[in-house]
Amino acid sequence: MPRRGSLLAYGLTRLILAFPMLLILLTVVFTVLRIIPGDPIYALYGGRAPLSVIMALRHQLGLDKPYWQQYVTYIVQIFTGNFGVSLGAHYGGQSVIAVIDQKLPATIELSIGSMIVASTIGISVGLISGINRDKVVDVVGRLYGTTIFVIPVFWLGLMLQLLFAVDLRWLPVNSRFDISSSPPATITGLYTIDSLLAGRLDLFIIAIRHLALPCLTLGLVLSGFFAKTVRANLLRTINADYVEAARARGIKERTIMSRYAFKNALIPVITVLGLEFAILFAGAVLTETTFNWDGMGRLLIDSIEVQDYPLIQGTIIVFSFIIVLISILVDILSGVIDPRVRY
Amino acid sequence: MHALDNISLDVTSGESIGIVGETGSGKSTLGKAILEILPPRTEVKGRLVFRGRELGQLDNARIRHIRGEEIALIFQDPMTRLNPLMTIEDHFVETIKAHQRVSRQEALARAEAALASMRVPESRISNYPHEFSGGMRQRIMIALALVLNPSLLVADEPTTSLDVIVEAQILEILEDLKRTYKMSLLLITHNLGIVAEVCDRVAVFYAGKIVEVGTVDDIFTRPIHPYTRLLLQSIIHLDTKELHSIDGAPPDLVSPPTGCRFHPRCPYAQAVCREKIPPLDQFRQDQLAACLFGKDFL
Amino acid sequence: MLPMLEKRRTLAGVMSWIGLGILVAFILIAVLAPIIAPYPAVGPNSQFLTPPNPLCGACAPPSFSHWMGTDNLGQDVFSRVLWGAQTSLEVMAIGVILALAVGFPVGLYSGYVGGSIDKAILLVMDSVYAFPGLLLAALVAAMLGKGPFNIGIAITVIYIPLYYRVTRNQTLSVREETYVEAARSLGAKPWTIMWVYIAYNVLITIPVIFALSAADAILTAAGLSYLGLGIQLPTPDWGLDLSVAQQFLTDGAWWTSFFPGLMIIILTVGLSFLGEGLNDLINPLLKKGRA
Amino acid sequence: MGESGCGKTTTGRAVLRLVDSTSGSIKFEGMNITTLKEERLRPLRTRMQIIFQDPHASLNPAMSIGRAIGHPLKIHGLAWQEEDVKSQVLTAMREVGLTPEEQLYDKYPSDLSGGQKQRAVIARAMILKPKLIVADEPVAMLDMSIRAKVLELMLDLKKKYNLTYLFITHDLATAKFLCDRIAIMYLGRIVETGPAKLIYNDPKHPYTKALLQAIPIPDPRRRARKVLPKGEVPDAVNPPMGCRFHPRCPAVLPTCGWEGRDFLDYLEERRTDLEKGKVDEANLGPLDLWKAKGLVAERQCRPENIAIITEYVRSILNDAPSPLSKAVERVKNVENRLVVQFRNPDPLAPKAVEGRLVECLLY
Repeated sequence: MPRRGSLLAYGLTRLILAFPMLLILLTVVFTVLRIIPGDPIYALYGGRAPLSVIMALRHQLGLDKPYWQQYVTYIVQIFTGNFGVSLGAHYGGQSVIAVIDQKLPATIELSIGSMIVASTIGISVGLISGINRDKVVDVVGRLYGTTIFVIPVFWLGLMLQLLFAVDLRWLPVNSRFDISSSPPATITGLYTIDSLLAGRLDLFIIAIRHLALPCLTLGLVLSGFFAKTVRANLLRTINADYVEAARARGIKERTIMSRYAFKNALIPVITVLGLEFAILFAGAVLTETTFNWDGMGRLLIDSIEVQDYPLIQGTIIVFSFIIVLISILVDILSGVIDPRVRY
Repeated sequence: MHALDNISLDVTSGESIGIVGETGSGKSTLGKAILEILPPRTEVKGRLVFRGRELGQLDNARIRHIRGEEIALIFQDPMTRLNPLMTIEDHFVETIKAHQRVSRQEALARAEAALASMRVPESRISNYPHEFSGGMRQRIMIALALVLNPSLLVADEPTTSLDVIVEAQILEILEDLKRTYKMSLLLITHNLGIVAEVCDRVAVFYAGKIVEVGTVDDIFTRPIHPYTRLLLQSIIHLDTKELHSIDGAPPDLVSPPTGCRFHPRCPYAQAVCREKIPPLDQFRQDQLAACLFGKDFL
Repeated sequence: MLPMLEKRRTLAGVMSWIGLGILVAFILIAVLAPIIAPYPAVGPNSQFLTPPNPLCGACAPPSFSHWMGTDNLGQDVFSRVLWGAQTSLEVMAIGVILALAVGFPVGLYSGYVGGSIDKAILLVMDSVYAFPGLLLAALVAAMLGKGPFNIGIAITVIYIPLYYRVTRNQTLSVREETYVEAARSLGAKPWTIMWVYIAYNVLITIPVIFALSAADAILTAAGLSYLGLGIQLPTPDWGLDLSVAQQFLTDGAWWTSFFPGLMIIILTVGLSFLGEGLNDLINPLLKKGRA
Repeated sequence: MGESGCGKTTTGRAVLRLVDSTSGSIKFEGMNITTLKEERLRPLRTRMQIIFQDPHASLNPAMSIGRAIGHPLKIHGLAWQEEDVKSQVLTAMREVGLTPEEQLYDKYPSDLSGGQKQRAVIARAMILKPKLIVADEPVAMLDMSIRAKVLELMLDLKKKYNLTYLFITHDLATAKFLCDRIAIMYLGRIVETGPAKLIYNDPKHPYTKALLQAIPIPDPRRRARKVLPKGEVPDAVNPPMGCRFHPRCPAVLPTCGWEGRDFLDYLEERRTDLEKGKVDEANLGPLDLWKAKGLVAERQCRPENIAIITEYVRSILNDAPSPLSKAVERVKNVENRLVVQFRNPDPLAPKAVEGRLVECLLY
């Protein structure tokens, strides 16, 4: 007879299972950066710098050693928190970790804001669509979900910029903060939180106004995925056998909808949340470019442009860590909500 | 599609009546029609009179109160009928509170009593549905149906997904309920053996219509309608000496045959059976059949 | 597959037809671009120019001779947009077809043999799948260099895990079907079972994924170009043209960004209509088939 | 024959080596095939075939009926010419009554009715002229009215080709009608086996008795109160000790294999009685304090109340059904643990009883 599994044991298992995933991601990064085209220094500087410089750089980075040695050093360095020193034009000489530390809060702020927009709009559209199955509202909702999801995020960003910033002048065009005012003192690095911590409502409003367009852009695109998932799940739960059984027991229709249909429909949404974050980060890179947002995505693209190889590697690795962290959180969250998940 | 057509059935208090029919005969639609929980856009015509009140004329709030409180329904597959995210306790408390103003303690006490009467350990009330076996879940479903003391229990293939011994256990529970609580039972099944063991009267369904109604003794020993006869013959039971089957396949209900719906498969069919819809006539005391030639089969 | 679309005029059917129509139209545009484009894709067509716009070089708003206007170099936007279809479809086709060619057999094998081989492949694929595709493609593209073929390869990397997952999951469920066990009981060899009994029944779910991933591939390719990591000038490409046009947007030159974006949207919306429609049509068929 | 989860389907598949067995041996035509390599087994597959429960699922939806029936010939290289294959297929289709065969040849499984599909599956099995057919619930998915016809077909084929059937079913009535010998399975063991007539007329094993009694009889004049085993079939991964039926058996003895878990089940069962449950709860606290391992059930107690609890456990054991209470060797205290120790069960082996083999300590 099945008994209740322990949530703690489940959480620990997920944590242990996440380790190979991280290792694989790190290996993929290693493979792409060092094995595919020979090595990064050749790929990035080949023909553009004297051979002696290249050789010296190669030696400095340990690229003249056999792959397995490089791999071991690489893994050891990552887990000891040593991400190396930037070689590029912008941040040359700075520690990679320090650079990332500056940029990460911007991306986190953008991501959280976008997730809030996406889940609010997406879940609402999905629920409304699902309840009114095959009615006009539903068709509109479905078309919205399908269409918004495939609109290029940078194009949507440009159009929103054009409308709200250039034409209507309601919101700032780009960047994280007004040039005329100085951002709040760094505590978390998130301008909204920091300004609230500093008790400066005016700065908070500036930060929110700057966040609005990028978050709306990214959130809108992402909401399509939410809308589709929620609708599909709601259609399933609304017709579920246990809903019919609850109705036969004379449970109020409102209770049935909220406790049986909605709640159960939102469970699978949690499991696709990990995937949503992958899409979100890809979108963030584009959105940061469109809105000149000084975050991790911009950092990665800039590093690729100036061929700053330690910084490229560091950025990608931090993204890997975040992805793995999110996948653990998502698993644990669904374990907390859904008793069947704890095996 | 006409799942059911011209159904007329009386259930008296404390009686158990069996509804038998093959897959697709519309028998399950009946159970849901009684509780008015058919899918939206389903049209129900006719009168459902429950203890002198016509259900069709009641407003939604009244109907909701009748569901569960006066008429309870248990289903075929107990595995999918409980909300996987709610504990058994939540199911009970919610059901009781949907009908009566009682404290949570009072509701819990009733739930525990109902569970205990179904031999489910009350210590497991805070478990989730997936932590129970199939037979246990069906007991929980029955306990959940009984906790409000309904006067009519509609059981829609309650044992179909269960093994034969557990099936027998559940059937005994149903019989006990009928005896101790004087509850009426409407048992929907495709298994004639179950009807013979549990029910007082039987209605035989074919293609969305009742073809014969009578006491179990009459139906099983001296059936009138050819379909009932052939159906009884085609059962393979322990005393079966030779095999019988009914030619052809059950009709689809989108375009059922004209006249008597059984005529294409009936070995006794005459030309008139194709045109004339046979009424449900009384042939013996308490035995009605919808066959134009019913008299010949007496 | 298509005859069944005719039977019911459901939303799914209509969506599929619209999507298919759009896809065919874009393929025609790409193939016929040399004939139908009024101007060459590269090089200024400045003879029609009104006085040069001081803010955005040789750009001009839409007019009778330039339906979608001209860009900062005086190139005809309409022509570039038509030629751009070639680039997009080429990159998309390379990416998606290669991904299918790798992901499908690997998924089929992995799902069929199961065990630790399957678990290992799955873990690798899932890890890659969880990673933001665009970032991975950007990285690969930066390493491989920039040309339509290399961009196609970079995109393939993202979609191999997708095809692998879909194929593997479907293989897992088909493998449990009784007819596969029946084939084994008949004495069929694993190869026969995999390709005669399983492959086709897995393949019917692929068109949906094919259409949806094609839409996504177009977006990713455009994104790469937009970031300056994809196709390089002067090759006509929607994403690239958009990124160039972006700097003139605040000066009011909306047409140079609007039309390339519109093309991307029409094509991706078409593809995703096709995918969604097929999904709604194929899923019930699969379910009905099992019942 | 047995209930779901008793392992009857696995047995059928193991006989054909579709699943591997962990112990024991399988012999086919005198040859031990238990560990035979798949390549060596393949030629033998022409002589042993299987018919599955779900005819729809046993046919590849992407293969026409004709191709599906003829495919075994190609797999085994028995016929290569298309016309040759087709003529053999058409013959096989006529044989199983799948007519008009020319028209049905190019149809797909989804175009056929359930009965027709099962005939196609039978034809596919018969085309190799097998000696043994494992039939796994071949009519369970078919409508009542069609079952009889498929069973008749199977009987005809048996007579005509002198086939051997291993007929797997949960339906005692069908088994009785069709089979010469039957084996009753419970939770992975055969509990009784012998000639069908003998077993149906006079079942020996308590489980067989319970099964026969449980089937509903379509005759209202033969209603009777039944003595049913309690509970449900337990988890096969971790089956009960000794006779696997002992926790449910109405005729159980103290030596049948009682173990620690049974004591926990007994405690849990007492909680279904409102009064006893309340008293137990007050004296013993929650059930999950107890752990069962092999012959032992035990729990930690505080030193000050271990004596009272031990006394209470003894008293409820006296209240228990006698086989259970007699099976307890002793209730003792080890340090701060209260231990309920069961006796070792008697060894269990199939015994010849009145013309059949029964695995039960009653005999």
